[in-house]
Amino acid sequence: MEFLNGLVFLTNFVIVPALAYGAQLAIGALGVTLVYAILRFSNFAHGDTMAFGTAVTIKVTAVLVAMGITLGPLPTALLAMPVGILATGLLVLGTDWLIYKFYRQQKAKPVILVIVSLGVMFVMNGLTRVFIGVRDIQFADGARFLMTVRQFKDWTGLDEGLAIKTTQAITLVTAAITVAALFWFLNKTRTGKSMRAFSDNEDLALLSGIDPDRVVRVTWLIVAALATIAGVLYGLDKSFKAFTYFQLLLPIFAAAIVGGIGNPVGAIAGGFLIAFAEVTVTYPLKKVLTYWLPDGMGPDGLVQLLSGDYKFAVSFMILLIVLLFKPTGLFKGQNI
Amino acid sequence: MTDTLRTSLFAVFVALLILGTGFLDNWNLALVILNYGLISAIMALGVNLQWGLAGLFNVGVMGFVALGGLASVLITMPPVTEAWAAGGGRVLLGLAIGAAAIAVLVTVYKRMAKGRTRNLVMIVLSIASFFAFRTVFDGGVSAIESVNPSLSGYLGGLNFGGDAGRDWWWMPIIAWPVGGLLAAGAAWAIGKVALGLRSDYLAIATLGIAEIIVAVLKNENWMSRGVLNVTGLPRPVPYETDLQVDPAFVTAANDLGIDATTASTLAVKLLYAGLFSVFLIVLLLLAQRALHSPWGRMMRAIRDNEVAAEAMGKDVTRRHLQIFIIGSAICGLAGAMMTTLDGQMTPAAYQPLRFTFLVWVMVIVGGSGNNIGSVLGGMLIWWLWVAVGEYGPDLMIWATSALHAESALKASLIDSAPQMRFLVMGTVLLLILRFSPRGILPEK
Amino acid sequence: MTDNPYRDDRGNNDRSITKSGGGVAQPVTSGQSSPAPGTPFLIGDAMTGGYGKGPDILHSCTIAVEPGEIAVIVGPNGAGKSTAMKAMFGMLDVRSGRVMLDGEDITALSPQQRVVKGMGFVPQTHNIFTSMTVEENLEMGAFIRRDDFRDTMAQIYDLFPILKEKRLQPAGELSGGQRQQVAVGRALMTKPKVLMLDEPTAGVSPIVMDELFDRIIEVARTGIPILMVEQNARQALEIADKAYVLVQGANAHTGTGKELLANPEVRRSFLGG
Amino acid sequence: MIVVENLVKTFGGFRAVDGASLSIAEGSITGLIGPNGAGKTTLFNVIAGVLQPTSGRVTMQGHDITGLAPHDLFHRGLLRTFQIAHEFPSMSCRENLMMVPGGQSGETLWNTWFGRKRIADEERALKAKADEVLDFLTVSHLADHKAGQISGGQKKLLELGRTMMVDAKIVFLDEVGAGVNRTLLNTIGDAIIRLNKERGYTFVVIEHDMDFIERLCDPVICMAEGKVLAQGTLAEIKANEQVIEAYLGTGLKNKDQVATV
Amino acid sequence: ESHTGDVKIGIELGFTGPLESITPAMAAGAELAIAEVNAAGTLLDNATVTVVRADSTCVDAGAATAAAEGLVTGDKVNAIMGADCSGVTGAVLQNVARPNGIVMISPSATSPALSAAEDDGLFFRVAPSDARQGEVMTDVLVERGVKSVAVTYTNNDYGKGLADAFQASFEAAGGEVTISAAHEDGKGDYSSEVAALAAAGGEALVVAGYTDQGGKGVIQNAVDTGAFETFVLPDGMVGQQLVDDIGDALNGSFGQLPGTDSSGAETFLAMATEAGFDGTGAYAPESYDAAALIMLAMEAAGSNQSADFKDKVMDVANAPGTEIFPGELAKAIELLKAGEDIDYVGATAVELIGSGESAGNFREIEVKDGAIETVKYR
Ligand SMILES: Nc1ncnc2c1ncn2[C@@H]1O[C@H](COP(=O)(O)OP(=O)(O)OP(=O)(O)O)[C@@H](O)[C@H]1O
Ligand SMILES: Nc1ncnc2c1ncn2[C@@H]1O[C@H](COP(=O)(O)OP(=O)(O)OP(=O)(O)O)[C@@H](O)[C@H]1O
Ligand SMILES: [Mg+2]
Ligand SMILES: [Mg+2]
Repeated sequence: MEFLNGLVFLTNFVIVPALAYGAQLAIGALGVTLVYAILRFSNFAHGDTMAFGTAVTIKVTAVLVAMGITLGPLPTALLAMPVGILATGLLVLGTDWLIYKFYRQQKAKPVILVIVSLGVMFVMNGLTRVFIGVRDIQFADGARFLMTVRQFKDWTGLDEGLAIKTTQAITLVTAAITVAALFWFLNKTRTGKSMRAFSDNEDLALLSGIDPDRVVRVTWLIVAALATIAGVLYGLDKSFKAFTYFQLLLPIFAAAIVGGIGNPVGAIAGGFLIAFAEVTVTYPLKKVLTYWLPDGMGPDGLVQLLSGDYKFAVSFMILLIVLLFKPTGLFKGQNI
Repeated sequence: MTDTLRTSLFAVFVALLILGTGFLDNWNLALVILNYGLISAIMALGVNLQWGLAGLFNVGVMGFVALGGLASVLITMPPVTEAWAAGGGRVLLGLAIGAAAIAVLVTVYKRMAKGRTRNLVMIVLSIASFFAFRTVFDGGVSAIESVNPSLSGYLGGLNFGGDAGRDWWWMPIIAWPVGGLLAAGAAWAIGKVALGLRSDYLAIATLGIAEIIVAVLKNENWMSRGVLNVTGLPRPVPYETDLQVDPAFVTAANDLGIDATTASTLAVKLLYAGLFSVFLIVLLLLAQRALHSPWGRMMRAIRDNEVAAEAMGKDVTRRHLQIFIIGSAICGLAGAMMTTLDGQMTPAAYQPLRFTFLVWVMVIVGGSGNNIGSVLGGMLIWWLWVAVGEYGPDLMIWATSALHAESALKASLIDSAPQMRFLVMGTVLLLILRFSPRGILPEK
Repeated sequence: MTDNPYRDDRGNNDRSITKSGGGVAQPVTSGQSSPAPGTPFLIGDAMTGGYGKGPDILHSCTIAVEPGEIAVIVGPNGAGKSTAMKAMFGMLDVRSGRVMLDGEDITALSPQQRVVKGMGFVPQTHNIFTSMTVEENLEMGAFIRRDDFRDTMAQIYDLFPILKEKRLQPAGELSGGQRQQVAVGRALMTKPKVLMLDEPTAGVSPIVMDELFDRIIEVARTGIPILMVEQNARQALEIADKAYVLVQGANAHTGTGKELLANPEVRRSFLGG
Repeated sequence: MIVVENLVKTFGGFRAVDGASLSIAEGSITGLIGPNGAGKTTLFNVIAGVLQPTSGRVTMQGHDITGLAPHDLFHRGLLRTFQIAHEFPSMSCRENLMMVPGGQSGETLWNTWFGRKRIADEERALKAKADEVLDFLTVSHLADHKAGQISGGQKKLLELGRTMMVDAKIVFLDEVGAGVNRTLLNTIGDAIIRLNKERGYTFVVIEHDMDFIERLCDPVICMAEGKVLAQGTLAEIKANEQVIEAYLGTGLKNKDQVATV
Repeated sequence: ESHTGDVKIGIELGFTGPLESITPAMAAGAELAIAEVNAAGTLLDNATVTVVRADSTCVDAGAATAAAEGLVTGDKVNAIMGADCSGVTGAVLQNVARPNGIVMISPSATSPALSAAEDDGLFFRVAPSDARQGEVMTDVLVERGVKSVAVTYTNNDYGKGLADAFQASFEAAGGEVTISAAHEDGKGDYSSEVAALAAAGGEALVVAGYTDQGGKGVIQNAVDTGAFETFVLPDGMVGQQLVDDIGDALNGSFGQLPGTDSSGAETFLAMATEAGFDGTGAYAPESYDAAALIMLAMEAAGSNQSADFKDKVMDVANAPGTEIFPGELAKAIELLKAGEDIDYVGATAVELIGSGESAGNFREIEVKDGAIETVKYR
């Protein structure tokens, strides 16, 4: 009983949130990794691409809700998401046509592209804010919980409760589907393989009859979809704010890198690693230990590995430690 | 267009921007821009040495700048004697224990044979020393932090000049190179560990280290008051308010036909500008000489192809470390200057966007690999950064003047004018890179 | 240090360090082809051009090959042999002159359109996908093919048995000669109507070189024209039906392989005595 | 000069060099041949410190040099070229050569600031030397070209040129000939012989061109599958059944078809 | 130089950066006061007040200084309403306002260090001091019988200052603070913070943050996971938007914010609603008051020059005199013109003490049925 209580407590506060957060980071990191793997630069505009996709989805959701169309217990935003993906797809394709294409033709160094993406980030950032404002927006509707703390307690009779939010469940399911689809696409389809070839050696891809424009187009569309999905899931689970999405860039990059940038498996592993690191390293074990240890032996202090002040720094420390022992990330980076 | 012509044109253009701000708007603003511009230029120079010359992708500029800021506090603030008495010794002892522990750990790691015993010993030792360190250190820290927490609660600095350190007005100028040294020390430690990483990994590692440095500055209150900020840092130049009541100055100003207030603000800024320029010019000179020498050639070779450079007898690791330290030291120097100019240390101000990415933009737009280019790029981009915030809203009002006065669109557009800083900044950046993808002054 | 001496770009595989800016080949962007009857099967006719905005490398250089023929280009280093090949493949703008394939003017076609038209090319350098496995490299060679290419692949494995052994290894980890075999294999996978090889035998061992030449002869005799740059000129000229000597971007000598082999001046200046 | 004992280098499970033992006599020009993938380049890389050996030992003039860093070996007089050219693409060809000599006083920051006179003198000498090498390689017109923008063969020449910039004790040449025009290759061969005779350089040459090997090398070592298969004069090697089967082959089978036109 | 003529007020807030989501309402609050005075048209010699906005970015001292320089030496404003974050406020004060002798009134900078800063009598603020609020919050908790709390604060000088002050006072009163953990604003995910807070436990969670920043994120997460049921909300956290966003779960939570037993706050709310912005937004009422104080002090001094009216700010803010509430600025101007004293109360019960900071009368609130209700005044 005591043991179960401790376990439930841990699950409720550590495992479930970290899983959901990890999945959101992972999908974000997949987008970054894909751009890196195929177009060869670290895309700083990714956070703002996510913000844009989410913003469009929010607007469409509002329209749908106003028209009385909802998804019942599921958030209406899921219904609006395809529109968001489409709009984001158009945006990134437009951006590519207007901006990135030129540098590709010039065979510019990637660092130039990185800085260009910084410029794109500024612009998208501004656009999104002008478009939807800087405020905090909550757009999750439908049933909030799959299971609330109270329900769980009544159901099991335990002292501790376990809550599972609808959005958390949706996040995990969507993430699984997205990742599986992406993998199948990259490794099994002709287009997917041609994308990898393009990323490896552009000139030679040309000589093999691969149409570079098509590869780039497809890449951007997938990236737009990943960005929107990640953004919407994140926004549903928490809330939407332009600034937050920009800030998300750091953990997303950390996830992509720690897993091995350019490697989709790595992006996923990295997402979960960063999420779990954030939650666990500063987690005080006091209460769990009180449950698990024999009576009277529970600790007085918080039993925290590191004080919460350093939470943010800690996830980077994990990153550094991983890089020290695996200098190219958990899964050897760079190629798909 | 020859290189020299291009360089001169660019220099003249940047000068015109600043002078134009002075003539068309006001000189105080122009000089503020100039001063921060000079500091940005120094940072850009540091980054250019690392990236443009050696191909080191350091995205941790912010951390070194912050360390420079810390040095400014530690050197220029007067010491807090009560705090020293309360826990200074204990904190120092704690730090000594920490340092000793690391030394012991490193020795053990080097001496013992690989294997499970070593791992075990390492783990036990680290846990033990961690606890020893925390026990001693934490006690000292809480003693210090409880000394008048809302106003001090930290150890203060080393400025024994009277009047809150103002009598030793020259301390800040000493603090700047010390900021460089502090950053250099950190760079040495970081470089030892991280320079083996591939470029993107080095990038994220340095980014992370910078975040860690800032986190430390935010949370170690005993050192620099953390998020509570240290204000009122002494300056190397006179105070405007003092000048305004100095009869000699007032007469001099009146003779020039400027009112004393304006004259004082301008004078102070000019003095700063002079000081910063001296540092910038000396650094630029040294950097130029280094670049156009066998040393610069060796660095470029290493950047071009590490394996081949190594086979040609160049010690790539050592050289990387060397330039990493030098570049970081320059960033630290600039950081110390900036803190002095701000007059306060605000750890929350250290945001990667401002202190890392903006500096990178400066380098790339100016022309990576070209010292003069990155210096001028620093001034240009800083001018833009300010100008867009300054003139953006006016532009927006002007742009929307055609719209109906009451229209909601107009109102919302004007409201979002500050966001235009990002939009315009981005657009300008994209335009510059579009028409000169290798920067305004490309590496020759 | 990276563990892989071949990957000299700091393992970064990005263009940041090693690929310098400027002077890059600008591929032709897609245009239309037009009929050009009465010309050889493949001909680069009076081509003049260079890299980016740089000076002309080729000066009115003409290279042609007919079905069933092996044409070999030889010449000193830097003569423009590779440049001529790239020009014929649309990897670089031809400023004047034209390229014709099977009675069509293809000067304006992009490289991938030329691939579709049946041209196969093995460049001199950067001629494999280093991060992809050997097998995937071959698959990419067959990218434009919609039919079943498994037997072609089997043929290539027959020709280069080592590749079969290393099938699942990233091509970047192969030895220099093995990489060269992958590169040739990739081009053969296209089932091209015309095959262009830039120094296919550089770095391959004598036994493989013989195999390769044998195979090239075989392929040519099935009617596929082969255009080849070779520094191993003596052997190449022996099997060549037609040979060009390029010097400084211009045709210096043209003739059958035997003729050039017999020409003392050519021997002394370009074939090493 | 160099003794390699039982050297093993594995990649994952694959033994690229599999217990090779050989010794290279001082003052010789040793040829190293063997089928593609025999492990020749890997052997070079291990000796030159680019790769760490899995096991085994390398000594140079009696000193253990196993696992030393390449830059260390350079200063001990061991130079090498790369099979796949490793030029410095953004530097001019002349600079590619001028950067080679070690211990230039201008490589110290202090001197770049305050020892300008000395540097200038050194540079002048270096430049003359570099131009001489470029001239020898018949590429003096490329002196100011960026090395990234020269032809494949020219890059190989530059690769060779670098070894001529300093006084080496032993030079490892990894297929300098591949992609180099044969007339020029002959000149290069002459130069190697001259350096060997006049300055006493020891050479180890990987090459697939038997004519070149024949002209230069004695002895010749043949590797296969990571091991030393045979060693001796070229004539002996050429007669070795195993070598013929694994490496030399018996010539074109389709010879008959060549004459068709 | 003329001592009359038109009036320019600079509003310098972080329109971009971490506080960008609350600054629009703050600016709107200040502009509401200015519009009110302009509508009356009686300030000084029938002067019109114009507004110049500038971006403090909240964090970048360099940009904030440059922006202030633009306001003061470029636009020649007569006073600055701002800045928002303590860090940039200090920089602007020292680098621009003091050298040029310009009055600054900050609506939200709470750092105690600013009290000690040399300001030549130019700097004021209407936000309460952290120390005072810590005591009030302790009183509230003690009265409600809460013995142990967990504390989370936004990691800046406001949050840290308040959390420290509170902890000291609460522990002195015999309460237990199980954990005092910082959270960073501008992140979306606060599960790790809540995990730590929950593990430490406590009867209630004190959240020293901002309504739509990390503070909200923490509460949302704590509600979802059932970590805490009662939340203690200091001034930065009291806002209707928060109550609406979190929903029923916030019922029963309580807190305090500056205010007296006056109708000021409600009046301001109504005015804000009419003007079309959220009057409960953090520091929006303070911004109204800051701007009003600037103008009233000018009227009292009969001059728009900082050097003249800086000494009048305390006079108009404090008793004796007729109490002035939001919406009564025109009346206040009349009274001042008539030579009478006023005591500006405004939306947040302004009472300036010491070197010009809010004395800190507090209003205790509780969330009931989705509305913020006043419990009593302290
Ligand atoms: N990094 C690596 N990872 C895995 N296998 C490798 C790696 N490098 C080389 N190999 C393998 O080791 C073997 C020896 O390669 P090496 O380059 O030494 O051959 P070589 O004798 O130089 O051949 P060539 O004449 O073709 O240059 C090859 O089979 C190659 O596939
Ligand atoms: N990317 C490039 N940019 C600019 N110039 C180039 C580039 N590549 C080659 N060149 C120049 O073009 C000329 C011809 O080069 P090309 O590669 O065609 O020679 P090649 O005949 O193939 O020589 P090799 O036998 O050495 O391969 C050379 O002088 C070289 O300097
Ligand atoms: Mg060539
Ligand atoms: Mg080899």
